[in-house]
Amino acid sequence: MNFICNFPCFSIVLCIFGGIISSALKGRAAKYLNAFILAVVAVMSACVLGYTLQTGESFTYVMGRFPAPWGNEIRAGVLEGGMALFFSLIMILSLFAGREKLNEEVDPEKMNLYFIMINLLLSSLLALVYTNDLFTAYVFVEINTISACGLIMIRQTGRTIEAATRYMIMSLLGSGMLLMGICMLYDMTGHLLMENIHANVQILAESGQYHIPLMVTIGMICVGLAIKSALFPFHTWLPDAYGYSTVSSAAILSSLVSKGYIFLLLKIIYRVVGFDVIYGSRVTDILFVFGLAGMIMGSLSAIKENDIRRMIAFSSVAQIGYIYMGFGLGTQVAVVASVFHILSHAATKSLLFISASGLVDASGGSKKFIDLTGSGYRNKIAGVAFSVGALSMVGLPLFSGFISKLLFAQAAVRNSGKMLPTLIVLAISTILNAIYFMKTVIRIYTPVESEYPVIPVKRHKVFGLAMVCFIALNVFLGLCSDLVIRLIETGLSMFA
Amino acid sequence: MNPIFLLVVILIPLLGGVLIPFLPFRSRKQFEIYTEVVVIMASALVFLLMLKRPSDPFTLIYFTGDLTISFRMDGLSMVFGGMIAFLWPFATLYAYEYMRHEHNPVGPRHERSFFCFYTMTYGITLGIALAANMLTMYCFYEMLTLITVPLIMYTMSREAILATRKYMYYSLGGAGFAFIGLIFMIVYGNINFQYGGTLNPDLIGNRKNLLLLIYVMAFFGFGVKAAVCPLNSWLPQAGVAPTPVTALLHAVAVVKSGAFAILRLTYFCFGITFLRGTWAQYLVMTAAMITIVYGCSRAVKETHFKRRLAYSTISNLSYILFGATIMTPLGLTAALAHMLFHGIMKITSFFCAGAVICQTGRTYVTQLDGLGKKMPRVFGIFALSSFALMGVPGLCGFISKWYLASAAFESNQVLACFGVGALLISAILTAIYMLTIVIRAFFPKQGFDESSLEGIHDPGLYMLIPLFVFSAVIIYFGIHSVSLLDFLTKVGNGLI
Amino acid sequence: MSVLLLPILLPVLFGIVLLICPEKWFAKKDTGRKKLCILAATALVLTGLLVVRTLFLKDVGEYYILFYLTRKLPVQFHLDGIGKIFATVISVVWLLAGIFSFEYTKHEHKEKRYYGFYLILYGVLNGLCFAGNLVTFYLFYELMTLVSMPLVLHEQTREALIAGLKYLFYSFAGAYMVLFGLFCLSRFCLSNTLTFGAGGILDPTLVEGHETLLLVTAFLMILGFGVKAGMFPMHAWLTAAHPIAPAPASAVLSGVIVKAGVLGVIRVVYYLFGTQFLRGTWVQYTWLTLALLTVLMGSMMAYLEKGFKKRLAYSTVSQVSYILFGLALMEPAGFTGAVLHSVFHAIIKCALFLTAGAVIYKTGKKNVDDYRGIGKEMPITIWSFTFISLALIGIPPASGFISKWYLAAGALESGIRGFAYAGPVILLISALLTAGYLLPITVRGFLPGADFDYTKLEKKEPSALMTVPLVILAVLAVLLGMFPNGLAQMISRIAAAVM
Amino acid sequence: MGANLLSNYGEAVAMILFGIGFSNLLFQRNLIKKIIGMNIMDTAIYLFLAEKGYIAGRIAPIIIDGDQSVERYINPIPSGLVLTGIVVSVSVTALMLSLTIRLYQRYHTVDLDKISTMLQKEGR
Repeated sequence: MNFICNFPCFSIVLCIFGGIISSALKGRAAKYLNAFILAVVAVMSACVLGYTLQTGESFTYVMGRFPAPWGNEIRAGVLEGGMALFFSLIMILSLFAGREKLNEEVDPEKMNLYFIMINLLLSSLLALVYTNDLFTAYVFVEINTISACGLIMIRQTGRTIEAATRYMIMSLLGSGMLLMGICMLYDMTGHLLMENIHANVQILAESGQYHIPLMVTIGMICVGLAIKSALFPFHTWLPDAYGYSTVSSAAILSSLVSKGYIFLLLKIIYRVVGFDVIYGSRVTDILFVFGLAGMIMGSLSAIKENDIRRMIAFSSVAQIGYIYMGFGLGTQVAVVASVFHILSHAATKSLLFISASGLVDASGGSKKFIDLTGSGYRNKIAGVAFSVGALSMVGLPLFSGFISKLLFAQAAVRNSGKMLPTLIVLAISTILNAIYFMKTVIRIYTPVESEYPVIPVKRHKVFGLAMVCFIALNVFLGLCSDLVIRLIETGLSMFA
Repeated sequence: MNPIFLLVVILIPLLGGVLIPFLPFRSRKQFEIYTEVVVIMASALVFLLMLKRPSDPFTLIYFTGDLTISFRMDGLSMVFGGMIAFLWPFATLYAYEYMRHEHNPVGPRHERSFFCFYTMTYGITLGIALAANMLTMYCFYEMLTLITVPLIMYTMSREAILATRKYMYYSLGGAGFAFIGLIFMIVYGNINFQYGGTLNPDLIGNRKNLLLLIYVMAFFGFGVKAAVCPLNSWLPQAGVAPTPVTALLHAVAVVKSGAFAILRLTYFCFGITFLRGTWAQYLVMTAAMITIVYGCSRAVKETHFKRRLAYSTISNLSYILFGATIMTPLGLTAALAHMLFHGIMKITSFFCAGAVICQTGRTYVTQLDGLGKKMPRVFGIFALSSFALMGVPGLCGFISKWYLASAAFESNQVLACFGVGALLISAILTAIYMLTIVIRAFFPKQGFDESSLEGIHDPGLYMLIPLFVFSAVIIYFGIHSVSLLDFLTKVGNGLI
Repeated sequence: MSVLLLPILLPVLFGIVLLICPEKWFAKKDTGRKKLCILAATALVLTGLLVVRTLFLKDVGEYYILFYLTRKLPVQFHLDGIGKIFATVISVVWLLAGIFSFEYTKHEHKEKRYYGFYLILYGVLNGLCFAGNLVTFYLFYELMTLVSMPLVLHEQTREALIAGLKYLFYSFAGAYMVLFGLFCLSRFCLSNTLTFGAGGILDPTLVEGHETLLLVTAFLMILGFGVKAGMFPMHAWLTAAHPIAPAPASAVLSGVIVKAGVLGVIRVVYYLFGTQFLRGTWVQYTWLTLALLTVLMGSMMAYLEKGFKKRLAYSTVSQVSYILFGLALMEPAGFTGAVLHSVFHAIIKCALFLTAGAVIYKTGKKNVDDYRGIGKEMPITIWSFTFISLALIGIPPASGFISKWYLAAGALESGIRGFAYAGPVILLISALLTAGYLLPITVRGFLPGADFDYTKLEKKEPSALMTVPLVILAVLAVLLGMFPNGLAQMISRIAAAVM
Repeated sequence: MGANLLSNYGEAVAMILFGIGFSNLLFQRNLIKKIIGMNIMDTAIYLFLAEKGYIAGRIAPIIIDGDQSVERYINPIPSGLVLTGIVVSVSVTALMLSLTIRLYQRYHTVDLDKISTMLQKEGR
């Protein structure tokens, strides 16, 4: 038993304790503690990734001394390690970039609360990534929800509280369905550990008994997670939640939280119900249709939007539509595409949110387009970053967005049944993306005759550094996609 | 030569352009010299490469799987690249004098950035010319769209920005559909250009009609840049750009790269054996014919000088497409010939228009009375170019028309014969809209007072030198095109 | 080579020199004009001599290739009977009209431009006559249109400009119809250089199966050249463009430029398609119908028209369609008649327009009804006019008679049902109409009537520069009618060769 | 079918309750009612679990006088799940209530739609 095998558990526990400790700390201390924890977690995840790559197979870690099928397990493979590393990196960068902004928006004595939330969020994300036990997953889903709610309402304005409430309600609906689904699975299989459930589900599927309950269960779980990750018809809470919370929160929420649920869904598809069973049922077609709808509707409402942050939020509705569309296509290739899109969207969306906030600050804090005119000149780095993010979203070559578009399209072509709708919708949504993102880019680079009262952008260094890192990440995903994709494939192969 | 030079020749203008805003130029002179040197270096290298062609491609990046960014120089690239390389230095020279007169909203650095993008566009266009596979071409195609955006909205006037948006939406949307074609090539064949097409027959099976549909999609997708009906309304609107842009980009580089892409698509990806005689061919050919007539008739109605030329560009581009859609080797030859010759003729006439604008500030045809006496050289050359456009024998326009027509008759298709009819109708319309200008300029109405034209005279050498050179070329190729056409015939038969 | 190139290049050169040399050289009141006229005159005379020289060369078999447009398309020249005839006529007319205009353009503006284009046009027309293949012909045809345009709109009044544009666009429409044929034929000919060959150069094996396409092409080409020849339905430009130009210009336009169309038709029908391909097809019948229609319509319109020059223009429309009719018959006699008539008509119509020019120049009267007693004022002019009109009407022994005789004979020989008889009848009618619209001028000119007071008549005879060309032309018109044999035989030899 | 229902009336009731709670949470405009709905939903799930875990004629899984034979006790895992679930739901309820209180303090209503309209008027 290699020592590294303890890392997943360590990282989770570390985060939780970090949260507990920072409740006793002052804001700054909590901040540094959090930074430290994040760094450690990143290193640990990197180690896990390296280890699994090296051994070439995943490992399970038994909590306590109870072996399966009773005990509670943690399981780590290439994909888990990679995800954990990626999540922690994004989180570091977002916090780093949003730091100064945070000091403005959150009053100092509440600062440590913020970091409690961050720590808990990270822990729950890690747990969602690593856990091998459905009920644990449920528990951490709830923790995730709660901490996310905290992140949203940390600014204490009416908007944010209202947004938080809506968010809570929607996600409670989701988690209720999820819990029900889990219980029914337990009912049918008598297990909570993924492998065992998987085995039993296979037996059930072959014997054909409990067919309807099985379908209902799958449906409940899928829909539940879809609600929590803001798939199109259930996205109503999203724009407010992302649009009005502090910038780091928005970045983290949009790029990580929903992704955690999606990753859980992925695990359920592969490791609990089983790929063939789930695609044998037509449940995924629902996801497919909703995904397509989301791609269009999200973009349309983004076009109508007049507030840059809300616009970006709506665009992430569309992007989540992409991911579910990939799941719905129901081929290995498509799932790979989806996973890649999880990464690229996470990188791009946080970049967009943060650069947008930079532009907003350069325009006297107004988020309306009309005031953003020419802000690209006033805050150069933010302007460049935003343009990069926008281009990546539009799917321009050499950026990450292009690769995921490519993969999606290839997957679509290989699936003859759903090919044409997918391709058409891809093309259309490309145009729509182009419309609203390019409109914004042109807007921010349009010089204004009346010299704008420019606010001195003080947080330039930190901000710029973070931006550069994000851009680098984006371009890396765009250029070295081959490596990433091979990682994903190996990870998925470890799943099955 | 070493294949690496294929990359170098693209990088020279790109990097040279990027540096322009950062280099400390003491005087305008230095800056002009620098730019000119960069451009000429690139052109010289292109011609060198054409003389000593590197046989094997150069691969820059590996995307996923077998998708690469790689460059190769084959016959088609030689034609397109050669044309670009010949025109660009002169256009730059012209731009120096023109941009002095152009209204400059932001400041001296703005003009620098104009030349920065102008030079970078050169590199991008070369990239399109030298692309060895469809993915590479697609990437540079997208980049071309973006890099030209700042050029179009140089004046930053409201209409300029509107035009830019339109241009961007159209192009990116078109690229979205071209993208579908790309995907299909990836799946149903391979993307490396190869004369005669790369579709894999045993993959096609019963999907023939589907693939034809995709071809049509991709045709119109690329056709957006080639301004094929009904996707061409962006081109006249983009005429608000400074004339060097309208002349070089919207008469040669950008629009021709659209046509070039269609040639690649038709002859090097899907392959004429697959397409000939199918409904797809008839569809696209009809579209081309409609555009030919449509563009001319709009040009006759238009009274804005540059916009009229833009409409004529629309119809002439469809001459090229018509040649392409005949789908015989001779057709390709004819298309290439017209690509070259129209490039020269149209840039000449645009430069004349630009000279008029920057000497007199007159933009409408109705304002040109009697200018022929004041600017004899400019209008003499303009008359020459319009005769060439009409296809008077002894000037180069006739040659390409001749080849187009003979290709049409060779192909034994009734539709093609009607196409010849379309060519002639557009020729008479061309006569109408060009000669009315010439007559106005040289034969003003009786009792027209010369005094209103006091102080108007021919522009300086920067503008005249390109004009003289181009008109010399027009005449030369009009009376001695044999060797060139032999080369083009070789290219058309895929021998080079 | 030089034999053919010189008559083309020399005047073009002179013309260009005239155009580009600055105004002030000729600015001085009268010496400037003198210089100009002398320059032009020398050019005209020299070229005339060069052309006449070609007359004494025997038809050269081989073709002079100047350069290749494409590998298949040479620009080439050659010398044959038709070319000689037309070239000679053109030179004569051009010289005389030129001399006339030295006087006429005194009160015109921009003389330099006028003479420049006048000379260039001359060169281009020579090129047209010596063109060795269709491409070359087309090249010069387009050039002719472009170069003659400034002459049409020389006045630069509003209607002049409009007429010029009309002329331009009609001609280009025609030219592009021809171009279609050019494109199409290059595929079906023996040597696809489109070199003119007596009796047609279609390759029967290639033609096999594409007859319809080729017939359509032939029709288009005839129609296309017919535009220049003012054939119905594309004649509208002619009556607008010819009267508006300065008289000498309209003289050459109406006398010669229209003949370029005729020459084109001859080349197409007799040297490319060949008569045996076209004879008896719908193309021939449609063509005949159109020609006859035009003959009738033209002369009627002329009869109704009051403006002098405009009336002459209409008469041109009808007269040129005589020629087209003769060509459409595709009979040796018809051919002979046609070519003869085009020679005569060139001279006659030129003379008529010059008369008109003279009259307008002196009296300023444009309307026929004002010409009472004009014969008393300018006897020489009107006398020559009278003779010429007789020639045009076709009163023996004047020239018109000969050609019409041949035409009628050709029509009867051809034996095409309907046209064989309809043709001559219509010719006769239109001859009567011709008399109807020309002779009254003379009659009223000399016999103004009883109530006319002769007191306010004064001598308005124009100077020798004007009268001499007129007289020469008149004499020619009559003499050629008396001794037509040499010419007739020459033409019938050609006719035998091409059929 | 009917027999099934009778034999599993516990599950049936749980499902019905779940539906009630779910629809309440979804459709009620009053926040308090929403919270109640949520609790009903959770309770339904606990009922379901308990029903699954209970085996007739056995006692709670607390070892009495050292008898460790499996046959004597009911399945302990569902009970554990129920406990965990209760904890979670309690915390969530607390959070929701606190949010409700805050909103009420600001806007003096617990109707979410009214609050949204007020926010629109505020325009922030």
